[in-house]
Amino acid sequence: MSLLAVDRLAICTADGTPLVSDISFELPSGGRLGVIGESGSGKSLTTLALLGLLPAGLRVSGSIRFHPAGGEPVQVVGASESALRRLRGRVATVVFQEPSTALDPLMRLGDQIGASVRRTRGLRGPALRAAVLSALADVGLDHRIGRAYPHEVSGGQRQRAAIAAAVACRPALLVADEPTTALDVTVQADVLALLDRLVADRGLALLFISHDLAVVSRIAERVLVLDRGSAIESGTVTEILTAPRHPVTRALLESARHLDAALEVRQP
Amino acid sequence: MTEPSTNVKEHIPVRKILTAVVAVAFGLGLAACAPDDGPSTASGADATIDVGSLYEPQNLDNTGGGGQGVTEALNGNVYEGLFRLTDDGKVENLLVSDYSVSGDGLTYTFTLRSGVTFHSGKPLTAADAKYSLEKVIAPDSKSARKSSFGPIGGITAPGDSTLVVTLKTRSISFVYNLSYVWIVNAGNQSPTTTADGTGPYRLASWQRGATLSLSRFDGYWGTKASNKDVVFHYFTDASALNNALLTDQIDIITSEQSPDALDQFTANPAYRVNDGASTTKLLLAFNDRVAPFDNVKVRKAVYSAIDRKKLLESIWGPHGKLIGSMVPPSDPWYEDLTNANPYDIDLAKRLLAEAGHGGGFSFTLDTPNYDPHPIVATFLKSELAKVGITVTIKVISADEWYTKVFQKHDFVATLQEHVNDRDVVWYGNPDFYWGYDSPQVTRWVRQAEQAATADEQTALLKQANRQLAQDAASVWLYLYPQIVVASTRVSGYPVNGLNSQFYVYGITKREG
Amino acid sequence: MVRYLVRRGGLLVASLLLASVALFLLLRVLPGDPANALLTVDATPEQIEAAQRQVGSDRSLPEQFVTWFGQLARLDLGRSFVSTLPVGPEIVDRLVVTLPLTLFAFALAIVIAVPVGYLCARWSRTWYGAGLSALSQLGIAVPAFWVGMLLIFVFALRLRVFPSGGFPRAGWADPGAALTSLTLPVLTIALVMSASLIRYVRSATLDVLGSDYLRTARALGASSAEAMWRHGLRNAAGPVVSVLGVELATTFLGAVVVESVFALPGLGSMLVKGITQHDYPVVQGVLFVSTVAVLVIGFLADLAQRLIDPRLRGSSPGGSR
Amino acid sequence: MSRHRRSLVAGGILVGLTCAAALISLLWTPYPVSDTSGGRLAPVTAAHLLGTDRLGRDLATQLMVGARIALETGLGAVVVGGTLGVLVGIAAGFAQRWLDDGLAALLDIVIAFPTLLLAMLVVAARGASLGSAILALGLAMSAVVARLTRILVKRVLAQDFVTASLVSGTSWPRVVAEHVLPNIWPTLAVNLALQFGLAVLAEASLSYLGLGAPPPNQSWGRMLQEAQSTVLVAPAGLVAPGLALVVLVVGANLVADGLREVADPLARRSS
Repeated sequence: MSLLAVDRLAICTADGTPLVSDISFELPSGGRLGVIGESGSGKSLTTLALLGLLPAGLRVSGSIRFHPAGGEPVQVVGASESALRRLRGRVATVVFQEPSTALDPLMRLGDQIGASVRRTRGLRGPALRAAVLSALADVGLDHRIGRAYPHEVSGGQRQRAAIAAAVACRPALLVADEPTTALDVTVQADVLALLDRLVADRGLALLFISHDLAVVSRIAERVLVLDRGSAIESGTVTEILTAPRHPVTRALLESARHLDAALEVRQP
Repeated sequence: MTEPSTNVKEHIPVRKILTAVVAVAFGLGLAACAPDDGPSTASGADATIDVGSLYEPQNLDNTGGGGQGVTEALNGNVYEGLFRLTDDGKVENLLVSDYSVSGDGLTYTFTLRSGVTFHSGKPLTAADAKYSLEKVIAPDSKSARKSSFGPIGGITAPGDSTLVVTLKTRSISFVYNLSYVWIVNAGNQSPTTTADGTGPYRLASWQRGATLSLSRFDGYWGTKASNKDVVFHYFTDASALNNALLTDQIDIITSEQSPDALDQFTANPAYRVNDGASTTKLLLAFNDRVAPFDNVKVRKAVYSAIDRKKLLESIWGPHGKLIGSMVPPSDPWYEDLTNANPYDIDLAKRLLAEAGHGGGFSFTLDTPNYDPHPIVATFLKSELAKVGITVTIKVISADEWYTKVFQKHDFVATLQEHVNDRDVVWYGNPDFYWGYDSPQVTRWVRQAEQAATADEQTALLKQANRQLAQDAASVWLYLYPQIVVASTRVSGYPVNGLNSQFYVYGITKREG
Repeated sequence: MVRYLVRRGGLLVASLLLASVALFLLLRVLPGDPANALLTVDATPEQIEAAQRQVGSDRSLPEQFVTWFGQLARLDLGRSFVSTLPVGPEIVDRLVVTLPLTLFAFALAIVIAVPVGYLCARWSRTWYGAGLSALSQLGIAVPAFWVGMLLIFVFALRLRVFPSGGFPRAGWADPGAALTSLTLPVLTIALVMSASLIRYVRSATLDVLGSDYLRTARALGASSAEAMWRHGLRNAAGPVVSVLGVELATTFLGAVVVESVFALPGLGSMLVKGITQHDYPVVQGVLFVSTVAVLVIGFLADLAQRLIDPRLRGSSPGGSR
Repeated sequence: MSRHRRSLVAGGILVGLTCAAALISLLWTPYPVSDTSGGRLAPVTAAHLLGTDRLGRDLATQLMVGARIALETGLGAVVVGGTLGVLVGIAAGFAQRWLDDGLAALLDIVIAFPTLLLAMLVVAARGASLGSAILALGLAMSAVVARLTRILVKRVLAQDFVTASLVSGTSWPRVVAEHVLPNIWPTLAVNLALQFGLAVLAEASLSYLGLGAPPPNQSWGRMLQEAQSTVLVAPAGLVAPGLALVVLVVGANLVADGLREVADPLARRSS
């Protein structure tokens, strides 16, 4: 039984303009799926739909089913807010693209991590403090960073803190929505490595969203290619890299190669 | 699984807001239930009378710039003079028991009433009277009456109860003028903020901008006041004042200045509108020195071109009175001169033609920016247009008026109100702002003041008055009404309010 | 923080000095002779001279300024030309009315504006939300004195629930009566003021509702109410607090017209009277006290913002605005 | 029809109503302005749609004439305040260091004082007249406009292409004409439309206090002040001028909203 099964997912605006149509995929426990597409391909909307976080006014149809180990299956489409709340954090969490806005600018990083741990794991007092410290340590941050505000630390540290907050909830699935796009190239690799390690260590499933095929190919096992709201191709990383069938996929592959080439020039 | 803690947190903001809303609502509700600060329910001798007025004292010293308000609140109530001007205009002894005048009319000997004490407990002596009179004529005195005491030559207090005043020239109005002089405690160091008089009330408190309260003085030498407390409530806006009476916050308005509001009181049986005698005249004052108003015919033409009756009715409805000269009916030398310059457009046109202005002319009217002048100017503009005269209305502030018109005489015509009684004598002063210069009138006015008898004075001033009307020295548009509006619960209040005084000691209040 | 306080305090004092000089000069530049306010139509030439001596219009400007500033340094605001009474105590007397009026109105405006503004934002996509917004925006287009007149007409003249104006003789010694007399004025100011506040609250709430951190919190399992309470409120408070400072200052002086409608013996009516009578010490005194209030309020609003927002604590005062 | 279009059209209609009344009043009014034939405080009838005032003048006529005063004040103040404010704002925008800091602090202090207060001082200095009111409101407005302009100018100047053209020696008047003004006018227009409404309200308050345009100019604020004392006898006088004010100001605000969304669709959310 898959942890997450998405079937014929479609999203449209209130007046019926389709934004995403007919997307289906499955993700087993511990599996790693990369979702790739240009901006406007619908990948971010899909991410938000998974956790029922779409803005009001958008209509969703199809099926999104979570089946966590040892729990009841949950149908996200049409679910009540309280059912979704039980799902978010405990079953699946998200790391967003822009760490400078995704974190509350007025709250210390440790407190933000603490808030989600407290909420999802019910910890209090010294246990909570210990959990926050270990979460920081897990992402390679000094414990003093917990006392800092987001604007006081670097972009990479912010993203690590965001990852810490997400992973400290002990979910079964981590959704990473372009987690490295906003970062410096040098930091990107570190954060990617961190994600890779965390997911492996804890046996998390990973849904990795990106426009960058090169990045996706490093961390994912399977790839789903989106274009203008529809899934156009899917397969293992090797399949996609070696035998892309769709012209859009080929274009993505081209641009990734260019980038790689450029990177290699810069990092001898 | 739901965590109860999460739910509790969700409700905190709502609960906080609710608490705040309830607290505010409760506060307002409490306020709504609280008793009004309006007229107290006590009646008879324990009553508090709430008086509404537009004239707050500037300070409490009538020789130190206290203004009209301090006369209204304190004159006769807290302070008393040697003489009293009654509400019907008679002069009677107050703090003097008797007085005598020498044969040449130059020495006045006053005997003070015995057993009179100030509110502070100090007995009244002639030294206080001397001090009080000197205060009025002192160099820094701001008393409006200062100039009328010009003839005083010397003041002495030969005994505790005897005051002697010698004059340089005869002054027939001397005793009358003394009714405006407050006898104050010579020992009071701060007369601008405290009051120590001999009247039926002592000053209880003065909250600037809001109220001035009087309390009955139990050690009063004469008949005790018929009520316990009187509170003057001050307003800067006539509508707010009227609303206060309509909502029972006050019992009585000393002087109604909003003609439009009268309808809502006359129509309501709970209020009485009292028409009293007034001394306030509205003038279209020409600058008689300069063309075209140095020409009598032009002045008379303008006078005849204005329908004063319609003007008065538009502004005051059935109230107020037309006058034909500077003298109001309450002055002893009053004569009805309203027909000296009748409303007659043809006459006006004829006079203009004779004066060489057959084709009309135009002039600028300096109009003070406060009521009723702007609206009167608007009216005059449309009236004079009918005889070919174009009026340019120039609105000026009171400040400009004093500098430009009053001091520099830099104007052609202006509007102004003159509030005092017996002020026709200003036409005897050629240097006054309107520049009326008739040697004859000047002589009559001087002779009148030095007359031996009141009859002689009256005859002379009547003569002067007729001459003024004939010369149309100014256009006397109308006499303001003096309107006291009161709740029918109260009675015994003065209705004439001569010279802004307002005796409150006779006011009583019914229950209910 | 200490350095900030010292710098900001210095700025405050400098502004005050500047404002006091400006005030003095501004008033002296006005044409007209304050002595005229002391005259009646019966004034003699001798009295006119005496009046000019009393108000000091016969002395040179620097002389007048030195006198005034010397007094000011001793916290003495001088004496009114017209009444000859000291200005300071009268201002204190009148603050007793104006201060509660301002603060109550301010508090009520917040109590109205925060929930309404929040709901306007929350319901921004619905017809009733749009209706609520439109209705509240009507408040911006309504003159305060008209609202006051209508309230008087309905609640004082017709229903007779509240007095039409004035302030009780006993003042705050009779809190019931004092509160009653302030109810309609407070309501008038609060209604008008809340209209503009609602705009700010709505816009701040919309910003917060659309923010990424709120979405993050929800993605990590927070209910929308919890996310709003824990993150939204604080973040929305920052911009609103800075506006509140300006609004409070505006209300403090903007009460002029409302005080006039309700015949309240406040600072506003004192100022109007002072201006019409050219009573410079009164105008100077009131404006000086108001300037102090405005600057102090601005300082407090700044301070509050810094306490709310750690990002501001590093920067210098007056910078990055 | 999109939302901003609706705001613009609705606002245009409301402001247009007032303009129409003002324009028509130049050619025709129900009665001559100073015609006092109506009788004192006549009730609302077909002959006098809003009744008459105490001098017997037709209130509907005065309302139309009042529209003229309101528009004159509002537009006059916007012209004065806009010109002065933009000039000062551009100067401050180009100024550096202490001059900029000083100007910014000064503007903040001026803005902290309510428009009405500044206006009262100007009126005290110049005497009550329509000109004084326009000048006073314009001056008060100019500080607000100047602050906004300063911020907008700084924002434009910070952009690379502007820096580039400054570095390459373009004179600053040309930079203002070519880059600054075209970039800032949409936001300024929105603000001026809002300021127009505020000026109309402030003029009404001034007139109410007796510090506005003197008679025979019949401003709405003055009509309200006069109606206050006859409210129990003739309530129409209290309602009509107030509603007229609301119509004009709501109209101006709607126009501003519409302009904002036309000029800057991205700002739609944070209106």
